[in-house]
Amino acid sequence: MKLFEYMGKKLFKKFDIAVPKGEVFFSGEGIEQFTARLGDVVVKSQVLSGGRGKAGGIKFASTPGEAREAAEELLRSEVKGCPVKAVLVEEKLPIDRELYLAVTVDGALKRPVVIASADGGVDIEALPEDKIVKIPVDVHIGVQPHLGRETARQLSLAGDYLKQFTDVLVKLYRLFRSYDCELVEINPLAISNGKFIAVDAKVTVDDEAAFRYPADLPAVDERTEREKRAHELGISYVELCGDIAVMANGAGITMATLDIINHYGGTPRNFMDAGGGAGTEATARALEILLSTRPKVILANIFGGITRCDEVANAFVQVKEKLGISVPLVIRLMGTNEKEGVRILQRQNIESFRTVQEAVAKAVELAAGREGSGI
Amino acid sequence: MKLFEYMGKKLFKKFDIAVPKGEVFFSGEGIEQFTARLGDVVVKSQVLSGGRGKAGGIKFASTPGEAREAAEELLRSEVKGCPVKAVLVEEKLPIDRELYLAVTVDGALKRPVVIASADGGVDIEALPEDKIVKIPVDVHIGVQPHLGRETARQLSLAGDYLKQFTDVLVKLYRLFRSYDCELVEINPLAISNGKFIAVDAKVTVDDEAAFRYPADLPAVDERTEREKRAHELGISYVELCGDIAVMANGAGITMATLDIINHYGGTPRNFMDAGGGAGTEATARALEILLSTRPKVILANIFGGITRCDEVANAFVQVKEKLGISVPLVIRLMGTNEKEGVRILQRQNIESFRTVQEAVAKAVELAAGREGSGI
Amino acid sequence: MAVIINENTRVLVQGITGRQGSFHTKQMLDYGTRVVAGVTPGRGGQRVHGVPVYDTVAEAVSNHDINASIMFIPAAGVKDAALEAMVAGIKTVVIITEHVPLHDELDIMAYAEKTSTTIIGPNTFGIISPGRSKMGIMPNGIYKPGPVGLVARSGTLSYEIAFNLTGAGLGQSTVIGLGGDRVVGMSFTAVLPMFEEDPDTKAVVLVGEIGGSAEEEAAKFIAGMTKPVVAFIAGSSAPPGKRMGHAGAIIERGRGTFESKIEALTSAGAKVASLPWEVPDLVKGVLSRGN
Amino acid sequence: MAVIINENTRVLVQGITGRQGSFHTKQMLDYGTRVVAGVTPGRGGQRVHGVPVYDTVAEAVSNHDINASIMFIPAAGVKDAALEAMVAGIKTVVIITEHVPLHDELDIMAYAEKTSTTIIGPNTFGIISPGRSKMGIMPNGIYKPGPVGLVARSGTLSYEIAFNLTGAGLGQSTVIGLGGDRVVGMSFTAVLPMFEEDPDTKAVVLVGEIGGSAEEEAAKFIAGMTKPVVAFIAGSSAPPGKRMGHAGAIIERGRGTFESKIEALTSAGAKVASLPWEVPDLVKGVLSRGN
Repeated sequence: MKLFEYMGKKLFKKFDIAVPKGEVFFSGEGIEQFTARLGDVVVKSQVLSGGRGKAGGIKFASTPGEAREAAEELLRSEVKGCPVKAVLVEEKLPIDRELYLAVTVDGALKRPVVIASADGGVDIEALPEDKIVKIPVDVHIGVQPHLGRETARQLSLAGDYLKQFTDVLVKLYRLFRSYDCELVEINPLAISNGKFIAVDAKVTVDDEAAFRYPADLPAVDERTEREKRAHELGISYVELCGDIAVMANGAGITMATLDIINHYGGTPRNFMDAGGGAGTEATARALEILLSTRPKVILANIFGGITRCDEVANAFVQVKEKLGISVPLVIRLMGTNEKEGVRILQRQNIESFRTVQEAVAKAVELAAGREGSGI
Repeated sequence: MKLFEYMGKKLFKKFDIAVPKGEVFFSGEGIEQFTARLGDVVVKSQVLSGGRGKAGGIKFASTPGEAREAAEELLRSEVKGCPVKAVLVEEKLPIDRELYLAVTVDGALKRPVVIASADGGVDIEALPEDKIVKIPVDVHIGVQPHLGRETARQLSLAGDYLKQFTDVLVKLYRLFRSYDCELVEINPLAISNGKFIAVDAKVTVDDEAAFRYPADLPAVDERTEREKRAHELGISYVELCGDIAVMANGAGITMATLDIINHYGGTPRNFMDAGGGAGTEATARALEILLSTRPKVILANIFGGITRCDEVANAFVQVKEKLGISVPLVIRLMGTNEKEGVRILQRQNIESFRTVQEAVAKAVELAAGREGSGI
Repeated sequence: MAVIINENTRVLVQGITGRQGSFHTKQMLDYGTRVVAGVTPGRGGQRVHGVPVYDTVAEAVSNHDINASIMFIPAAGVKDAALEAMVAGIKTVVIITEHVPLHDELDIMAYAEKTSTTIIGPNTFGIISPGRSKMGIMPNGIYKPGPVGLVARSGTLSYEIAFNLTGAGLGQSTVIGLGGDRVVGMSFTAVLPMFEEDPDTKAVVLVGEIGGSAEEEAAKFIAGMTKPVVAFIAGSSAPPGKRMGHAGAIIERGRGTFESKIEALTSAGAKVASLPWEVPDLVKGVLSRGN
Repeated sequence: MAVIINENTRVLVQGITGRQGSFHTKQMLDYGTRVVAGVTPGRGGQRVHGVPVYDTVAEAVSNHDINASIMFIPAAGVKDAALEAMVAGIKTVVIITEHVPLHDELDIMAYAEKTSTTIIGPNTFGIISPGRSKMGIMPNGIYKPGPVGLVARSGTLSYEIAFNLTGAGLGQSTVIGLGGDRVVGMSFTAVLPMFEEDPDTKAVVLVGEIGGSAEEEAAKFIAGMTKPVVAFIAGSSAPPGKRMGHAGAIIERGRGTFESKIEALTSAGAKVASLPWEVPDLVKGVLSRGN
């Protein structure tokens, strides 16, 4: 779950990382009073996509009236397709320097990794490798001050800057671990009047750790209703633009199924990894999500491991009986309890295939000859 | 630093470990109001020595008037030589079972160790080894629930008791680590109406970590003025009953010096390990502490490593000039900057020896022929 | 021989009394796996399909000679269970569970490094040495013993390929699922040297997918291998920037793309299949050339 | 040979610009120790007695071939500095500082175990292989090369004994101070096998004290040693139950007492001195019998 900037900054404050004086507003109400004491301010739309500055999502103001006006304008607008529901109004600081600092996870090393650059304020992906310092962290000892000193040294920070940088990093790592973060990023980490201050905040927490989120962690949900339902079912679901709705179990086989649809000239409507071990109920609910997208064909590619073919077959029967499925179903069924599954489908006259080639070829053929209709 | 029971229980509460309903009182004032709602209560004198029950430091009461009376009586008394300055008044709980649970450090394993017994409420030292479960902890992973389950299994706890026990242990370890504890002990850890509850609390925090004690950690100082002064100087100091005041640098050499005094028929007045690297100032202050105990002889056994002999010699000269030392001084000086040290002492006509045999023999001889007089 | 597990592997099942644990214990026993004990806290003394159940791993290892554990444990309990196995000295741990929190995975892997434990997973189908032993949830029927070492990031995709191999008469020495999460125990670069050393393995099939740089890392090792490698990479049709499920398929800096992986593997001398069912023919090709 | 350090040991000094660090760097250089670099954050680029100073250990090891570090660091910074040395790959670390917090010592030792690092101390005088190298704060003049391996829990008491040995014409192969704290890196049982293996060492002197069970543990190993052992234990006069300084001399359960240690060592075949100055004669006795 990505957090909005203002939420990330609230966490920064909790961990004693300095942020500009600011407040979040969901309407123009109160902005004039707040900015009366601040002088020049910056009004930042609270959206989750990057590059909002270039997209017009950040405005500057010199008077309280201008600030309110800028905020109201942003709150009526969209940034990269996302409606702006909140703005963060902050003091505008004089900036001496901008650095980059983040903690995330390196899957290859299986460790957290500190990423830093002396060139902040720009897209880190755009920086050449030699401008980026990466130092892995052993979770058994965490970020000790020496790791901060070594990072700072590689960034050519000295004296008091070295001490301040180390302090920010130690705290940022503590936040990273305490809140199950996938990423904590400060870009830019600015030096203003000689002090380090987090001018932006990007915090992504791990969805899998939701069951133990600290009570003060705000909830952000920017997903569509369908995506929410999928998430509640523990399903990975991404909407695409084609006409064959796809369900498979396992990210790899789902991806390969899309590849094969492509190969046969078809177009997938979605990516749906129903996961391993989904029972009848969960599979039925997943199937309902697919039906609601009104595809031309539904293709299920089930290679049963922890998933049992009979339970999947029962789900199809259940949904067919409950909703009536007018869209053609193409089912590839193999693996655990395959025979039982095939028998259940046969009883309902649903055709199943043993190889993915046959199933995909059939689905693409059906989609080519048919308009989308839904339930 | 040992904490009083009521302080330990405050920490237990902070870490969500159940304790009996109770309150600390420094006089009888308010006890009647507090106990009015409680029924039978127990009044426990707050002293640091063990075995206070047998020593008459715990009383029971059935009415508020009795409770106040018991408290006032205890507050006028001494337990094992310590005046009772506070009492903890607590509800008296029905006890189904008593267990023992502690976390401390095993120096040989270099790890924290969980110590538990199904037979609590008694002196753990008195229990046979086979009644005690000891499980070392790797600080890199801490006490995970499985360690609690395994400990509980070895104590033959099952079902809900196993879960509750694990919960208490996980929290107790968290306290142990968060507060730099040398020891956290619950004896007895009682089961009352099916719930685990800490009936006593023994918490010892590491003096060496004082610089980072959490702000809410209370200070307990039961030492004599002399011991306090010694502690402030970073000196290990224990008062004994003989007439030769001893100063050495290093615990081992100090102990050996006492052994040698014993061997020559003398008696030491104290153990004083002035530590390595003490400079002139610190040594002079240490010497003043020794003088204040009015010994017959002062014996310093200095084998200079990190300690420099010249600095020690200067300290003796300084104190001699400032206070005038009428007690005979016997100094053994060897090691780093030995020659300079000997020269400094010679200038002031203070005799020094090169071997510990000579120095101790001389000190014992002087003590035998002299009454104590002090400054 | 085979790698990691074989007929001498004595297996513990953690979470043996649960629905999945019980079901797959039966499947493993049916396959011939030596499941010698199980653990479920509070269920000590029971038996599951004849296998004795203990309350803790420490108790199980004190009663049986155990050298590997497979766990069917809910995600929230995986870290505790994995650490329990490692503390008890078990050196091969298979974690089937998906949705394990990322930081728990970091903690597990750090302790595995400290204790020199081989972790397979989380979010894996497990490992099978056909005809000898299996620790996992893969269907029993799709494998047969033979010369192909198969290592995959994704479960069901590897079933597909194993099934095709078996259908083409190509059996497997060992099949390993690395697991689909961002942080997993074994990587291609840990498995490939084992296959290179294993006398039973004559060729290796690597099944990867877009995202991360594991395949590029693998290519570096493949370049120096004496045994032939055939690869298939899923995700040729994935739109860039979209995250596809738990595979962590985020396109990163030119690496991690379908094209960069194909390029790295091809340059290293691997034969790359465009579709899953092309794998057997490519394997036959490299095997005949090798002999 | 000697043990742990010798003339080939290339030493880093952490905290080299401080009062103690600078003083003892000079002492070590004078003794012949190969001090190749120092570290003090913020002081990189300076020199101390000709030794180049760096800001971090990582920087120092990237510029020099370093295989041991000694630290003169205030107690509150020891954990960070020791971990820094270990993270940088240094495998022998000597910690002189006293008053290090107990939990910091636990953290240091856990990481030392993980990284297979030898830690000497904290609260030690260090280690010296006379005539070859020293890492520590011991006076330079009291040692000479020879056949006696000396290991002690306490610093100054070991000086006393080394001085007596040297005075009696008995030089030392290596002298090691374990450190006086409750948790320290090396124990008697870690050092004794090294002396047993070292061809330069013909006899071992063990200097212990009351409290803990380290001497009793040592006795178990001594029983199987081929080389003779002479021991001295401080604390014969200590009143039971009183804690004497940092030695952690708390009398525990029949072990840890003066009597239990003497009994264990004597039973294991060690010769036990009653007073420090008896040690040399006992060593002469066991050496002549051995030849």
